[in-house]
Amino acid sequence: MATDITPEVIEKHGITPEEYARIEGILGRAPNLTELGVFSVMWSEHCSYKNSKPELRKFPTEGDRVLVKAGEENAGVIDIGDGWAVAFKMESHNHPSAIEPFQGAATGVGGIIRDIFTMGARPVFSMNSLRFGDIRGEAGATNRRLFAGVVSGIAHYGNCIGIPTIGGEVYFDDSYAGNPLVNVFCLGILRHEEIARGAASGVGNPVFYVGAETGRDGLAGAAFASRDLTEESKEDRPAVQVGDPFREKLLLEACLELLASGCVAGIQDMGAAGLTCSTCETASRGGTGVEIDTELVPKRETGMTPYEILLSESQERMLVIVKKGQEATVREIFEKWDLPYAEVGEVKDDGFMRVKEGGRTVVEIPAKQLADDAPIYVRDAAPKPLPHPSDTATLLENIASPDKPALEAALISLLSHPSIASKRWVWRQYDHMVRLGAAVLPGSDAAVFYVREADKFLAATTDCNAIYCLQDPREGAKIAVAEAARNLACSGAVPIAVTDNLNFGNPHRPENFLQLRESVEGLAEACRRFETPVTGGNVSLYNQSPAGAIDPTPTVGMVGLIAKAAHITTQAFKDPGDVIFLLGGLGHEIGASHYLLAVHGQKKGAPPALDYDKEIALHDALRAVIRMGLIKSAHDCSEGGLAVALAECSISSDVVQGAKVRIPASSERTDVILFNESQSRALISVGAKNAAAVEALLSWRGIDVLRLGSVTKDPTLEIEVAGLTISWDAQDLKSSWGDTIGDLMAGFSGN
Amino acid sequence: MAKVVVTVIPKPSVLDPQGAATAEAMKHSGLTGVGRVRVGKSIEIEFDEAPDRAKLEEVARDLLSNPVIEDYRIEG
Amino acid sequence: MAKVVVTVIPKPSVLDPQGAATAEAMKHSGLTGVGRVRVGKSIEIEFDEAPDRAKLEEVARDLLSNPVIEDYRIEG
Amino acid sequence: MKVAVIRFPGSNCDQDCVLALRSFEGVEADFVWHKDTSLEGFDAVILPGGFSYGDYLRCGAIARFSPIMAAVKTFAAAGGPVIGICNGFQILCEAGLLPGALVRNKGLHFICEHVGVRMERHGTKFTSAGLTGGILRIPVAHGEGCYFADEDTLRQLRANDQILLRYCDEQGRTTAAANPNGSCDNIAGITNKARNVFGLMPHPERACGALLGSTDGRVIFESLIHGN
Ligand SMILES: Nc1ncnc2c1ncn2[C@@H]1O[C@H](COP(=O)(O)OP(=O)(O)O)[C@@H](O)[C@H]1O
Ligand SMILES: [Mg+2]
Repeated sequence: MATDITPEVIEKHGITPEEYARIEGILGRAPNLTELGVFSVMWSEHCSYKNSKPELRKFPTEGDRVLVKAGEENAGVIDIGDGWAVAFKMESHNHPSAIEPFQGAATGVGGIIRDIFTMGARPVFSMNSLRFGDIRGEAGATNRRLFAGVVSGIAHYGNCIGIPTIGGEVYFDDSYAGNPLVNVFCLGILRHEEIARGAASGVGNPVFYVGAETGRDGLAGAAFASRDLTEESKEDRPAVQVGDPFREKLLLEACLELLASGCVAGIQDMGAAGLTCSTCETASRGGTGVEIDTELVPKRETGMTPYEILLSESQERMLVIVKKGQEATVREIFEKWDLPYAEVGEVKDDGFMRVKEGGRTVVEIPAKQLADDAPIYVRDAAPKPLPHPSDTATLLENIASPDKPALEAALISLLSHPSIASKRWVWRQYDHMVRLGAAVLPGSDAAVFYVREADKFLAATTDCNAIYCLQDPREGAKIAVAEAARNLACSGAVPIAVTDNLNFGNPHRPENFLQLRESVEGLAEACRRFETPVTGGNVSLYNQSPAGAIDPTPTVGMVGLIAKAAHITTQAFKDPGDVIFLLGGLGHEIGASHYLLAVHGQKKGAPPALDYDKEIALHDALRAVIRMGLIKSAHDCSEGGLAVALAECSISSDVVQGAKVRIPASSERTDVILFNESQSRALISVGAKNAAAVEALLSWRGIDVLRLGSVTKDPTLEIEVAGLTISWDAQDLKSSWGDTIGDLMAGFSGN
Repeated sequence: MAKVVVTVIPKPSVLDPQGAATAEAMKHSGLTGVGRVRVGKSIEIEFDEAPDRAKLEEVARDLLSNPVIEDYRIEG
Repeated sequence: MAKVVVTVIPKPSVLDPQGAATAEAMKHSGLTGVGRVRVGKSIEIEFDEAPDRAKLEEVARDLLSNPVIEDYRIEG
Repeated sequence: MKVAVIRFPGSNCDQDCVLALRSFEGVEADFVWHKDTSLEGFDAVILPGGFSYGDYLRCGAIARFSPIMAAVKTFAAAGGPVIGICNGFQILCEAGLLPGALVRNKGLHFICEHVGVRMERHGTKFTSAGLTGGILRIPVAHGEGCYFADEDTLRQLRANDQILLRYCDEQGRTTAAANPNGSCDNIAGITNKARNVFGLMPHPERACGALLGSTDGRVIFESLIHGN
């Protein structure tokens, strides 16, 4: 295509005049249109992190267990002992899901799974972290449609490929209306010696293309993901890709078989920016060059130009660099799995990414500069906003202290708030039992998965309270990490590493960039304190709907190890007569709480403050009593505070348990006592015979221990506080909590 | 009583794995000359009275199909 | 190049929850007079040459549809 | 006993079945690739769950044309025991080895959860180790598990005691509420007339170890292994 490179064309590619000058500098000439396209995707935020790299560098990435660091490869790799390792990562598919929820979410799952098996790991489980606008009422119809579509898209892809989806989170808030967040996590298992590299090593080695034929899918999707979501984006038709989980299943099995056969020199998935990204990244990592011929690429459509072929985002494709002489084995394996494949080029020594169409050279760019010399921008951050009030008096100024009926109603409103209500409607649609590893099913603090091949128990969770992050991004981010670690501790696990997904608005707006920076610094600091290096993740900026930027959402995915099956602990109360303890005190911080949001419709105040020493002491204490086999359940206090945590303990398993508790006198208002969200707190239940021992042990460890009462046969939750005795029928609580989402979603099948 | 059939079919440019799989299977069962196959939905709607055409058009576009990946046609 | 459309529709006796849900949704989006709705498949097949009719019948009956639950018709 | 676990492209419970089978004394379990054509030397065959050929067109519709299916038919015709689990059940129906069909769940959603199923013993190879009326807690995981057959077929199934598993509540009542997918007659599993081909939607292989919350699935494999 001899379109000449006008300023308009350059701008249409999202390339600034400065960037264009830089391109001419690198090439020593003007780029042709195809080359311009290649630069535009490689230098988009999605691929180059040009707006976030300086921030990402703040993350701790070192650690005794780290085998492959963040950024080195598609995903980090972490040692779990006995020669085994895990590769895991989180990725976002926010914008595609806004346009076509089912396929957008499905292809997101496909993408993260490829990132994992590209490392030579067998994917063993997935999780997902989702955000939508409010799904209630007339106004919620669009959000319900998006929610239903995203969930069935994730189910469709994950269930079909046979990788269990064992956990995740879903929050609803109107800041996400029209711009849902779809962050998907996948973890794979491998032997240390099985780590595969995405490098084009070995000059003269043939380069194979395998997987789905290339079509005009998602042209410029990477660029698309790096722009604001506007009304026009709905017209961005080509950006929608359709996933084929069946193909991916064949690709997954074939690639693992191929890697095991020892004939692979390098391997790289084709994610965003497809063929472009994979050729130039492998060349750049290998310090070599790669030459491919677009005429050899398997195609789904006729008349495709090199530009279209290079920028296509067709799914379920991989680039494999094969050790010369072993081509036959490769062909045999791909044919066994009925996969389209072709030898499309070879590794060169000249450092160029060179693309030919037949004989004619259409792209010739120094690979390293293309991959690594994207401009880096340090955007201006707005000056720090004034801190929000944190003192109870100011926050509750116009809120009368509730009487008994009001307190009864408040707990119901909290439990039936979609963000707190049971997510069974979601995880019931996910096959979470395939592969026979789900030792703790969805619905407890963390998912626990038994990796049979390695004989290891892994615990995993995703967390982020975006209201906290909105009110104070740094503190909110710290709490996201702390809560993840707390969830793992409650399950009996020791955290080993973190992946994160940074979801923010347009970074050109100083207030958004401030949120990004503050969040990253908060995450980084907390990850250092909890000794969980960041193994990788993803940045999604430009999450704006016409209504404005989303609440800042730095999602944390954390993985931990559980030493023995016997240590696996869940949140639900087990037996009548067991004694209930609250660890970490009654707390008092009501700012940014779900009580203010769900009951009084206010997002305001400073989030609770995190005290690392207190938090870490709690985790160590929890693990200690768990290892001693002294406790029967553990659950952390988060959204909705003590009262919601108590209710969840009694209703979150099939067998509903009652509880009778008495809260010691306190100077705080009853609503503050019941619903404050002060951090570093957990509820545990203990067999009567061990109660004294546990109490002594924990206090000796300096934990603030309160004996609240006991689990009861009679299915009633009874709380005595400040002279009031409030009681709820546990079955009623269970239905307000358990049926809310199903009822709201009645009639929405998602596909 | 009117009967209307809305056919929803994946856009030509959009990947249709189901269509591809079906084409393969048809070839294997010995049918020759099979080219491209696309699998879509056929939605048969009975109406008590003749439907409001404009409304029907709107429903076919916004509810029964997804304009981002599918085309539709209304018969009857 | 011939084009054939095979339409596969659930038998009246088979329950069609998707059809029922679709009917509901159509009513909610303000389309009046909607009666029974059934959702089936529309399979569009391109042939390089005119297909062997007998074989096509067979394929439509044994592969494209399942006689236990579905009826089919061939057009074009 | 030597059991063949067939691997279709898109099978994803194949490993799980082999794992479960190997947890039994004296059982050998091996994969058989769908492109193979012989079941020589096997005493039983399992068609595992998954999404064979992506479940495109209809669940099991394409898999039934796999080369191995001819061998499965011969094996079944000769009286060899064949079990189809979930997608395997769908394939057996599509292949005409079992009557009826499996259609989309009444609630339209994919469902993954433990359900109760009541076992009708009827002295078959697949339930002999259990008790008539015994209640098993076994997971289901399917989007198209609603069993359908016309009235005659259902009448015959009842008349010949071919219905081996029905969805039920804790008390063993086969109520509508206990029916997760709208199956006719709460049917969760059936055999052919000859009683050597068994199809079921629940996943017994997922209920063979305490770690996973239930061992109720073992009775089905025990029956298969120890015969009747
Ligand atoms: N938020 C983040 N924190 C740490 N590392 C990140 C983050 N975002 C991206 N990375 C790392 O940058 C590299 C490139 O990210 P990405 O483009 O998402 O990978 P891919 O090309 O596989 O999509 C990856 O190694 C990823 O882990
Ligand atoms: Mg990648």
